[in-house]
Amino acid sequence: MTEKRIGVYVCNCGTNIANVVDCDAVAEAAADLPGVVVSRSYKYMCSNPGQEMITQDIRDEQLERVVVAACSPRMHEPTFRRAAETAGLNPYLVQMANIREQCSWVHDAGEMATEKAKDLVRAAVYRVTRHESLERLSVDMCPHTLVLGGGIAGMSAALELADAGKRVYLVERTKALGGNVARVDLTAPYLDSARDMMTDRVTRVIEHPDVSVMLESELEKLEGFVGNFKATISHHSSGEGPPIEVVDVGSVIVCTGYKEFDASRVTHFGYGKLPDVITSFEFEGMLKQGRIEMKDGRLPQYVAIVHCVGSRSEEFHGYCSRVCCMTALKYAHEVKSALPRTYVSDVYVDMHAFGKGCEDFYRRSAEVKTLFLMYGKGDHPVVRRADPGDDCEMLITVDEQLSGEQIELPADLIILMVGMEAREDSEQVTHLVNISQDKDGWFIESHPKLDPVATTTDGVYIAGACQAPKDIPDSVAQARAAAARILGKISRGKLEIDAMFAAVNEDLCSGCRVCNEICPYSAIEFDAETKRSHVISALCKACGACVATCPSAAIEAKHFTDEQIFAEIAGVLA
Amino acid sequence: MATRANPKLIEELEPYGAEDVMKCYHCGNCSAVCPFSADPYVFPRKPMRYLQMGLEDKLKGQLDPWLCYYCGECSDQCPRDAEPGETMMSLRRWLTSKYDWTGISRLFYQSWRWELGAIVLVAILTAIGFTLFGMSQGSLSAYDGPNAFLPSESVHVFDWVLAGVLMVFLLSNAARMWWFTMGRAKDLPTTLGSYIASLWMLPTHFFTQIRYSKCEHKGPWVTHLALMLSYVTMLVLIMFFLTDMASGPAIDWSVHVAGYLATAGLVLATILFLRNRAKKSSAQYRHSHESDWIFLVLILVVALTGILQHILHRSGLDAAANITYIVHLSLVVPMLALEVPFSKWSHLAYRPLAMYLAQVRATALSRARAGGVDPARPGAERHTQVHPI
Amino acid sequence: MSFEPRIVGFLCNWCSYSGADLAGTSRIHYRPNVRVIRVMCSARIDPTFVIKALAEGADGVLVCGCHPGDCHYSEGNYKTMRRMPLLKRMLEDFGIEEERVRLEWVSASEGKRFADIVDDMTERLRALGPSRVKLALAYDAVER
Amino acid sequence: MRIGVYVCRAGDVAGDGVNYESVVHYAANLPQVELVRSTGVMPKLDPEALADEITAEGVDRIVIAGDSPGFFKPAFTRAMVLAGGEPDEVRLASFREHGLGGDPATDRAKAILACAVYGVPFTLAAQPKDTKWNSAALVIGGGIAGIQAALEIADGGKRVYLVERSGTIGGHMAMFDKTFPTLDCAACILTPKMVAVGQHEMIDLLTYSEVESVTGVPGAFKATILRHARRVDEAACVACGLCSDACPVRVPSEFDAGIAERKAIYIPFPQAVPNAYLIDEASCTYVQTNGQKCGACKKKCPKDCIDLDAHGDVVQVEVGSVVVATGYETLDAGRLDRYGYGVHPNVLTALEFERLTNASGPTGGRIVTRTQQYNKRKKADEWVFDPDGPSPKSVAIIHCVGSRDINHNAYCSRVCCMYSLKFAHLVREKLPEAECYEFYIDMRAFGKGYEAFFDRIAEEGTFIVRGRSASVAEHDGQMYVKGEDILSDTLMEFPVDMVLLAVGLVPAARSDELAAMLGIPRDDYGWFTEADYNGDPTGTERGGVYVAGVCQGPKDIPDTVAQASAVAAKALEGAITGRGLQSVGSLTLTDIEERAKSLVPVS
Repeated sequence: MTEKRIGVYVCNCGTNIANVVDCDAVAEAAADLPGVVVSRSYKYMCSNPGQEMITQDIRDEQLERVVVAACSPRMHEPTFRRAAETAGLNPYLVQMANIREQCSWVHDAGEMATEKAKDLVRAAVYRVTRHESLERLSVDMCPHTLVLGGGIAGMSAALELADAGKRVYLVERTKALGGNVARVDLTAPYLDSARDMMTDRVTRVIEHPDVSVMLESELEKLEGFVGNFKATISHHSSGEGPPIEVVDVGSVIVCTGYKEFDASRVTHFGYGKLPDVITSFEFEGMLKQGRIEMKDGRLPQYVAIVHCVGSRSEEFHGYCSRVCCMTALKYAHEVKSALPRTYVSDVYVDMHAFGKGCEDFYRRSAEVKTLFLMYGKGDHPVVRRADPGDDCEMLITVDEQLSGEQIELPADLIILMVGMEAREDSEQVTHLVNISQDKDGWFIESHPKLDPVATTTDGVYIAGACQAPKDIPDSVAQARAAAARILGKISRGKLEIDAMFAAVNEDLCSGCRVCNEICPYSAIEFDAETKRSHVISALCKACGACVATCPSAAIEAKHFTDEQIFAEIAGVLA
Repeated sequence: MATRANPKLIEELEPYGAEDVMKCYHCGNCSAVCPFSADPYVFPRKPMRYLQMGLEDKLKGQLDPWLCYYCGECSDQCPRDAEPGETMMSLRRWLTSKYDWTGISRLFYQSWRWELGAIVLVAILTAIGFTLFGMSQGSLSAYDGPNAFLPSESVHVFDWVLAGVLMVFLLSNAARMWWFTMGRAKDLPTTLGSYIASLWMLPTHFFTQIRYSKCEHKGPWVTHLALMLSYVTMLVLIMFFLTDMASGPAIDWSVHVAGYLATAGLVLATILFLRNRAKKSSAQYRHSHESDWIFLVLILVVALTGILQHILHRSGLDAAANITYIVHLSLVVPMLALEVPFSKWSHLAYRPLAMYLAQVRATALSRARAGGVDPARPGAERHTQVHPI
Repeated sequence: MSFEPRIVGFLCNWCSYSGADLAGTSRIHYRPNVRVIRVMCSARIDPTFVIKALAEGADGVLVCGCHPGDCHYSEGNYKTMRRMPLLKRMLEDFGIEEERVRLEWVSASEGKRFADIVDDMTERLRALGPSRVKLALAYDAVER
Repeated sequence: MRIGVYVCRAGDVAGDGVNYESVVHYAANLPQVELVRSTGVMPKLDPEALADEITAEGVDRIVIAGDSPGFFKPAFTRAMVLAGGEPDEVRLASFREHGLGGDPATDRAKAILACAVYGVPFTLAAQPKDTKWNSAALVIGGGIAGIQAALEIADGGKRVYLVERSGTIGGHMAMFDKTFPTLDCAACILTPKMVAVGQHEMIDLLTYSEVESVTGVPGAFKATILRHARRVDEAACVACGLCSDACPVRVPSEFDAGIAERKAIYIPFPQAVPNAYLIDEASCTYVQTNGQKCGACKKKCPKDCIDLDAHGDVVQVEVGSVVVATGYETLDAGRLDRYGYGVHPNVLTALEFERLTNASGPTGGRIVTRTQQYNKRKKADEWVFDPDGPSPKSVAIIHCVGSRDINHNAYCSRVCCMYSLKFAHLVREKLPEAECYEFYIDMRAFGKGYEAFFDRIAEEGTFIVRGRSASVAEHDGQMYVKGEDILSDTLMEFPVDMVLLAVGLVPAARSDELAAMLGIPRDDYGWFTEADYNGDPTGTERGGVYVAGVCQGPKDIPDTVAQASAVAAKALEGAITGRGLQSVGSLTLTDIEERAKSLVPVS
């Protein structure tokens, strides 16, 4: 195998690497490796000058291969590939050695760390020598989108895309659009009408020529890949239309939302046992009906609102459900408005009034004389029946933190602010659209800060409360963000697919079809004529399972060939 | 044992001036900036918390409100305009009405009409009483001498009787204050020794109000002290030197000079206070309860009529002097009879007493803590098992 | 100077490699004896890789993949789970201590776990002493 | 149907430009309106009394109009039910929700009222006509929000003009060390995006520039952009730094939040994009003396790319959409004298600490206290961060500095709790011996993974004290933080060597001018007002102008990025279809009335 002209670039990452690894020594060592014609150490390879250094060398030194020893390839591989590309070098002829996350940041300064860095660089050099130029595939981008869930997030996303003239299939499991927001009367902190917003959205969605609303429907199967999905949707509604429908879509937005925490799982509030202990959603019902009453029809003299039911607790959910505090304050206002002579108390842990206008709202509810009692995180108030002679129905015992007293709070009506939790069908969704869940069941975004709406599966996005608890504005923003991603792709018409995929060498293929079975994406077809298998590149996700399985070593994983990996092994151990 | 919250109490307190306390979200800033707040008396936040939750007994048992001189630092820095200073003030009013077993104080604080009405009534009765008495004694045209309209000896006797009655009220209320704050607290290991050891605080704080000087701005302290000293001087003159005061027409400098100084002090101080309250010049003057106005105005007019009557007497206009004297007395009597035990005046007595008791209690607490138990920290009995339904 | 074992680690791109990266971003220190080779999925790890590594003089080989059920490619790690025991049995017949080859599940959020595994494995191998595989295996046995 | 209209104002909305009398009169003349009542500001409503009135008037739909009528709805709903009416028939006409003070204010109010009377959501009736749309977009502000928005739009193949006031994009995020709660380094996340912006063929990056004016209508805006004289050729400069070495002038570095110095010719930070130096004319001797003195840098420049006499120029661009992402500034801690910022050398603001603890900061990331040193140049003692200086033995972090305080910022700044916890982690990680205190009021750990982060910090041994400490004092060389430890019910004085002030966020300088220029309203605190709090959090009163990130209200990075992408959707819509909606202001009262009459909403 002929020797290639290789450039090695060792990044100091400011002091992140240089403090632990002797970068200059690494660069010098690399200089002596076969084929290496340039070897440099620099403060920030990722910076513009760093990248220019590389592109300059590629041109001046006619480099055929580039090795960058820096941070994790998950961080900057795209950056350096782009740099190589600008200098006319095929991006796949660049290899990174991860000497930061997996070396300088995890080892103490000294010989060992520097030696390890040298080994990793050597491995990269051996490997890159055996790299081949690869071409990205470009496939068509279907301009249609599948939106799962007809709540506020789903409808916002749908309208965003449809207004751009792109077809949307909006699949909703229930009989009606609206989701959880439709169960709400007013929204915090300005007490705007949720009903008006819903009417507006639902009307526009239903009347929009580019939105196909599919009620009482479910996604059964999602095949294909970004830009070219086939979605199988089943309609449960008895009546018009076929029970099963298959639509072509380029992208999928998952907006399946949340379900409220089941208050009966908590014993010490007496929910289900005491008639006048109700959940926030039950109270919304009362508000809509204009009847804030006790079960026996009397008006409550004392209303108590208990925060963090099922949230911020070790027993149930560790996380904060983000919207309950403001909703609770909203209830305080609403009770005071409907029943001016009623006393309202909020039993809370920390008042999460962080949103725009929320702190003002909090102050305002204090001004209308709401009594706030604070209990400790990890502790919980206890509800019991009041004794005969008390002027209330129930008593809430709280270890009140701000006074250090153990307080008995009178209550006639108790509202439990139930938190949000992942829907029980969300695991099923993850398998359908191939995304993952965190330990709480929320869908995982591809990056919490840089890509809060994308997922690890191209073309599948998440928006709204299915990613984590969220209020309406944040859900709408996410929904639009997802729409933006998709519009971006659509407006470019075509999509580039990574060139890393498997390929069958049909001369070696014995047609045993083991690979057909093994491929999780059924990307390998068996050709009855030639008695050989072949890979549908666009479907291949490059896991390489088939490569390792093929008894006759007939399959090659591009960019992860046996030869390349053997070279890498030899490199780290040489 | 859990304490029952009473969301209704705040409504009872509002007439006393506690209108903003519910705004407090307990950042703790006030207690930390207060120059008087120190272990074991951390306020204003803690009393405000008790008030928000309506823990009446806790509040009644508190000396903290009396340890506050209302310099206004807390209110100025409050992030939510919860007016901690004014809340302390309101609590003092409320406590005064709680100490008072007759219930009169409560009426006065809850409605200025009651207070004003009572003052007018007592004034009229006094006027009538003294006029009739005067007629029975001598002639209106004679101020002193054998035919005097109101012989100072008899007025003196009246003064002493009145003083006696007021003392009974004041002392019985003070006794209730002691009972609420100290007597009831069984777990408090107070000793007679500590009561005696701290006794010196009563006169000291009464006469110097030295704690007040810890405020950043000294002005209010000086004025307040001047007013109080003038008042006391006047009280002493009347209780012990009334005859010399009334004698004349020649000016007897040995006593009158004190009288002039006291009068000047009273007039200037009250005018200054009235001006500040009118202009709402700083935090402690921003909110004025009706009782504040009544008290100041009353003192002012008493001083003015007093000095007027004095001048008239010196200038030989006996009849006019006598009439003015009647007016003066009919203002003095309600001022003493109503303000001293039932209204704002009483803080003159309660505050030094509170500081004294606070000292005794603090000594007791430190002893208790040394012994491991801590009655000051209600936390002591927290975490008692509560049984779910 | 004590014996410093050399470990080759094959990590799947989605879980274990991110986990190793996380150990870095969280600055969780561990022994510098491991050399990581990234593959897209643990299912890509051909038994010959392991043999090659041992043959090239590695004292141990660490194979890490997503936890069962978490595989980015849905069931790649199950294949690995079946493959590795077979390989180990074979290697034992070659007289290679089974501790030298280790299969672990490390998720993207388990930086600490990865660090602990490396430390533990390093110490075990140190105790075990250098590998004699080079002699035990004919080099070209695995060359293709 | 008999309709009753009640005009109830929830707040004192003087100056909103709405003529309420005229609105009341208008209401009286709407079809089916039988009863109109004006209850004034903050009325104390008695549902029973209202019920009697409703029964008496036989009203079967109630419309509550006002700035925030929702505050009264429950009273009316109950009254309606008591009167035997339909609770659903209580409708809201919220002037604030739909652009209180929109132009013309009174007509807007009337239109909103009319829609409610007709039982049609205003947003549905007030759909502006669509118009031709220029596919290019102008993004104002080069922080993470601006960067994200620009990339989203440009990746859609549309032209973007990204205007940034300073010499580089990156904004505040570039200054940060780590980001909560994942603790990944900010630079690692941001630099790739910055580089991408610099390299993107669809993005025209205009740094060191400011928008002077924006004219035109949605879909066809003309923007005039003033490009300040950088005095260094952006393209030619290779950032070798020789010029800077030669420059004799030293001024506080903005990027290092003033805790380190830069030269008059400088590069904001090593990874700056564009990666070129620039001259700060305010401090440059040559510029200040009109070329009389200095000019050292020019002589040193090997590529001869410095033009000290260069002048700024003005460029005009035509765009369809404008994205406002101007971000924030931090509150001037000097305004709260009780914390002694500027008096005690070791009282730092959040940004100063970010730089101090940052590996690329002046101490290479070592957390040290300021020490007094003799400065030969200035011939005076000064307090400096010496990389080898002493580490603090105890650090206090004070939350809500100027936030949640009606004397300063009445609002919550949303990020301080979390970045304070992050600081605590960094302190404990770098100085395991040091004690660390957090003084807070409410621990607002609301986001994904935040609560877990909070728990982790607590486990790491940081003392988390409930109670915003009141003051920082110094006696005989030792700083003390005085505060009430509310949960343990005691006053405390903590001796500390370093105090970190979690200063709140305030709108960026000259937001007012920008708002006036673009015709978008701002709230009481100066943040740009979105078109509709829930329904349209990124749109504005002025169609075609969108807001993203903190300039709309404090928010953390994930929420900012989401918003930034969201605005891109709007811009792309116009760009793809070539058409978009005009502003609501383009509709007359009659337009809206007509549409409202004809509409039949689904619900």
